[in-house]
Amino acid sequence: MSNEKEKNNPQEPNEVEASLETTPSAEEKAPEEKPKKAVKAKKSEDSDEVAKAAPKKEVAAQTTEDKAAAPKEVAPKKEETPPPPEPGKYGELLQANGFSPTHLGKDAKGTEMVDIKSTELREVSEFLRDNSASKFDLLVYVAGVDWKDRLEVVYYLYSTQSFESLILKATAADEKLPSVTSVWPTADWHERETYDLFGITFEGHPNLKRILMPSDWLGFPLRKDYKVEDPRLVWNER
Amino acid sequence: MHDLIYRLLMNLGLPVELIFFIWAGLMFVVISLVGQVAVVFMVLMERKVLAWITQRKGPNRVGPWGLLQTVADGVKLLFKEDIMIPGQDKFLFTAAPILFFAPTFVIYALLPFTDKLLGLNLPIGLLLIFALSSLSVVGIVLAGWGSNNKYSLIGGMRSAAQAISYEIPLVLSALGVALAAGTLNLKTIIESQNAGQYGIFSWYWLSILPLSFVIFWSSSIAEVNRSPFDLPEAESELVSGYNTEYTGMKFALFFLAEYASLFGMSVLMVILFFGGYYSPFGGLLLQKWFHINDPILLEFEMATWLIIKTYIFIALAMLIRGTLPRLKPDQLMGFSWKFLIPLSLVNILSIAILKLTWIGTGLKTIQAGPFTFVVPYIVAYGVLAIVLFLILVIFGNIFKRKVISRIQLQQRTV
Amino acid sequence: MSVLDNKVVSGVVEVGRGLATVAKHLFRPPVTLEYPEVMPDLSDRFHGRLSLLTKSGGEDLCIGCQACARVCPCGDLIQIEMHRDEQKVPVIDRFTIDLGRCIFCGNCTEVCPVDCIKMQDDFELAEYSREALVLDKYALSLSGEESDEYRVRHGLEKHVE
Amino acid sequence: MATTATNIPQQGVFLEKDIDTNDMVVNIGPQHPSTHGVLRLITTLDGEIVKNIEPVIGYLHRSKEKMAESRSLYQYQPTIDRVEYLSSFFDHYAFVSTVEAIAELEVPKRVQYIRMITMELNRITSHLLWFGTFLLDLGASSPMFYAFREREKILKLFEDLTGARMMYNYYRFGGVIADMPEGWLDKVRKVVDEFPDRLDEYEAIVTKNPIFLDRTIGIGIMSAEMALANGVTGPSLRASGIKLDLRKTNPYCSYDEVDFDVPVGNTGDCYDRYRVRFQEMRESLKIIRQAIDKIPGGDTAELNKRRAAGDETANEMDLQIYGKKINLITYKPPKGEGSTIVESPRGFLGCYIITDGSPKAYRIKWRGASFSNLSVLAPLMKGLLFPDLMAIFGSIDVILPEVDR
Repeated sequence: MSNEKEKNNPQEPNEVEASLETTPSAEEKAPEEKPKKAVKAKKSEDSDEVAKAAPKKEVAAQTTEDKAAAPKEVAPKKEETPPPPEPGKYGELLQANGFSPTHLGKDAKGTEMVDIKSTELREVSEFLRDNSASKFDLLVYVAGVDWKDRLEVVYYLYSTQSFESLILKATAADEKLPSVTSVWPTADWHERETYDLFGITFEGHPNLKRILMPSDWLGFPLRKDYKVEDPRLVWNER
Repeated sequence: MHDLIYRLLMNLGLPVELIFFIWAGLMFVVISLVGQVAVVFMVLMERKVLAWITQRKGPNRVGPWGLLQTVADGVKLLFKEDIMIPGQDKFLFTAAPILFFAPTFVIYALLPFTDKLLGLNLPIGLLLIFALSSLSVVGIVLAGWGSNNKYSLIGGMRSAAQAISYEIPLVLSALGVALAAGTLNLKTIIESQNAGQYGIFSWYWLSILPLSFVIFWSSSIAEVNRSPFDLPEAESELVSGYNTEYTGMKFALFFLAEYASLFGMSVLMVILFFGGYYSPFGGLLLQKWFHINDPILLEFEMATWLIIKTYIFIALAMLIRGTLPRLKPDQLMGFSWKFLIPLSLVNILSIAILKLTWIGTGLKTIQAGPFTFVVPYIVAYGVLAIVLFLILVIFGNIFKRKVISRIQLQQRTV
Repeated sequence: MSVLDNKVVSGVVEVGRGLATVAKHLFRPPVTLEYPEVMPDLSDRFHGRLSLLTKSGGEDLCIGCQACARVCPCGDLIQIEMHRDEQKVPVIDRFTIDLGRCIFCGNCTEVCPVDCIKMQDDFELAEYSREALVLDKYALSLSGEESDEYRVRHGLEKHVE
Repeated sequence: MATTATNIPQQGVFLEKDIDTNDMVVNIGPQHPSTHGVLRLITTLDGEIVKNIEPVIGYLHRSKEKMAESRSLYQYQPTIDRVEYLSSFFDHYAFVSTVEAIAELEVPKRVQYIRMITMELNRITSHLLWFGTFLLDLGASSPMFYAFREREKILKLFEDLTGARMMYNYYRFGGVIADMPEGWLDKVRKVVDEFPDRLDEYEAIVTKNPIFLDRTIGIGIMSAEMALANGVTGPSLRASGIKLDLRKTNPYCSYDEVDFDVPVGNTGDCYDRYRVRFQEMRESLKIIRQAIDKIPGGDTAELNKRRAAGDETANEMDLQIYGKKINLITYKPPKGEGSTIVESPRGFLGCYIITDGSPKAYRIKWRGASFSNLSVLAPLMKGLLFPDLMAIFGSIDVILPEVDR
């Protein structure tokens, strides 16, 4: 267990960023391809850095392909100086009932996203399931996300009454979150999976053990700092 | 030919008892050889029939039309490794296939394939056959226990329960035949079916004992562990049931014995209900239509009729195997104890009544004739209907749940 | 009584109906294809063995752009080494595909800018060793005539120099 | 041959005992004829009664989510086929449509209809395979062969269209890899036209067979509340009486332009699950027929003729097979996130993608319908008989690759 902990300590942020930046450059190593495509590709590859430097000028000059992408490119800027996204229907509902959600706008498919405090998670879940205005009686999935500096858990809820969905997000402080198994029994396996792959402990879970990986596996594979060079993974050396 | 051998033995000056044994042994060898060939052919036939009803071709690589497929399989099984896993009871594990195999083949010695091709013409042949056929379940239970495998154990226990349950309706329905014919001797049973001279109409299955036949057929399929009663080896639940751990020759013995018992049961059914070795037109065709009285030719005809009738039922069993889903153990038991056994008791009762009325007419065996068609149906099955109705009134609650589920079914929306 | 009757009667009728339906198939021709004798009728787009088309004269068509290697989901399955000669014409030194690890997804054929790497309808690829499944350029390349024939069959334009 | 004297086993009916006996733990799987893959069920048996059951999964875990971290989106796409290999068009649709939503790519109408036809055909193949194996689990062998015979015809159609029978890799961001081959729609129509007769044949063999009814009616009753609480979706949920079909409630693709019904059961037992799936095949046929009639541009041969004749209307956006041709090798979707759920043959198939502006996805999460559907097995099975396990397991239609991913 102590070994595991060591391994799971997040890497130094500098190191992580450095490794990120090497990935696109690896793509550029390849020699040129079909001339037409290559030009296009060059543009789209450059667009990333260019957009950061001088977004407004470049956007106009981009091809149609990048136009669609351009507004999204601005998004990271927003994160630094966040103009708060408009509160959605369910975010307002939560706020009106004494919770303190952070509105995150909508995802690409138009599903409302709400960030909630991990301490409130179970109360919010129960409220959303039982409240007649929301009635989210189906937990579709629980997904973990490793943002390198924090672990986040995404709950996708669906209502069989209004046929609407809602994404709840909660940050796992100290890699811990309250379990929602008592609210939606289906969370049992989903939380086990999230524990298995991300190492997030769900407090109050009846049977929190590995589900997909072997029970003696070391480390949590979907964390960004997980070393794939683990000698145990290399079982089929070519 | 029989006479020749018989006379030869007599001339050697041996005591009669010894001649009897030698004769029985010889016949047994001949018949079990016939049985072996029949089984080998049946395995191929099963695969072919199952292939044809599913629009496939079946075995067609070994020999012409795949005729030698079973032989090749047999040879393969002979040379396979005989695997024993730790924890098995070696003695029981080895004894089980033999205990399963032997009784099924001994039965052949008692079955009259023709007039003379018959190992032992015992006056209690029918009884002995049932005694032997219920022995083979010991083999299955031992195989389940000795295998040190949980699937095998469950399979063995299921088989024991099944054999106990289905023995009763099987014997009770055959008892109807014995009552009607007034004997337990198989040859006499065949002769008494031919006595009516109406061919197919004077056989017991139609003229006198249709209910007995249905009961016998379904319980014989259960007795030989065929689908839909193949619970001891239900492959979707128990992998392969009691023979999960068996390989090589031991497995081959189980495999052969299963088919051998199906063949034996089918022959027995033909003997009891389908006029045995007589043609469907009454008597023997060679004798009746062509006036040939050569004994050897006549015997060939007898054997041919018997085999044809037997294979019709085997083919039906194969068709059933391809079509019907498997029952559950509780349903299997229920079918026997709550349906077949009461029904066969009623059946026996009605046949007894019939027999009593018949004895009044002065005949010892019940024969099919113009008279039979009227009397038995009115007397016996009239009584049967009344008794059945009474049983339903008394034990009606047995069926209540079924009725409910039936109503549920009718209310389905999809 | 009547309900029970229904149950038994309908049960017998339904079992009979099922048996009859199954027995009906006895008289239908088998749908089996006896494979080694009868080859399956494969469609034009079949994902079979990978091959390299050549020009009509038999010269390499591949320009060594690495596009196929980059989109391959199996990592280093396609390996290409090339250099350019004096006239800046690409020369392929080495082109190997490890068919043993290929998943026949067709990504490489889709991105090839010169329509060079293509899939044949050859699916019998068993070999005695894994090494034999690593095909080099000569094993992969079709002759000029074969390539032309392939292009005609698949509605591609004949390669004209 | 009718089976009369059986009844609905109820919990506790057989549990009466005074004799001191031990429970038997049977380890069903990972290799077992009816676990449909590699699933291990640690079953505690009291005679034939299942007292407890604990599914152990993960034997087929191929780390699909981890694989996405080391592959560009386009490189990752062929491996999606293997998430759920019986209906991989749905996986592709979930993936592709999420990326399309993130990148705001336009999808031509013709492509949507092609996707709809292929998805519905795929639903039929998946249900056919379920039908065959379900009946095989119950002990009937021929229906499986008949189902596979029909499935083979549809797989042949897929081979004509995509070049592969199961691992299609056909959808692309904003389009499909290639237009339909000429005459393909006629082939589909032919298969679709002769299919109802085959379905009737299956029904003649199975639907009212007394043994089948005894094996399925009243077995494994899943109430609507239980189903929802355990996250059961798809036909299994609809059999419990909840009319929830994403194609109707949250229409995607072009499902809002076709007319079809959502079959619903009312008891939630094995028989209802069977009926619902069977009706769904008929509804899928309905959808395919309408889609063939409505597809913009009609058959490719026609379209090509119009194009050759210089008809400009034949080149408009809706008749294209790509909304916008993108360079797949270096394609970088913009930063964003999106989550899609589609109605796969087994239920909600979810795909959650976070992109960070690089060619790779930052995170891809797959939500397999079977994953949640399998988790309901243990509560469903308690107190039933051992053979019911196979009936229930077969009827909830679990496919293990989707569970383990």
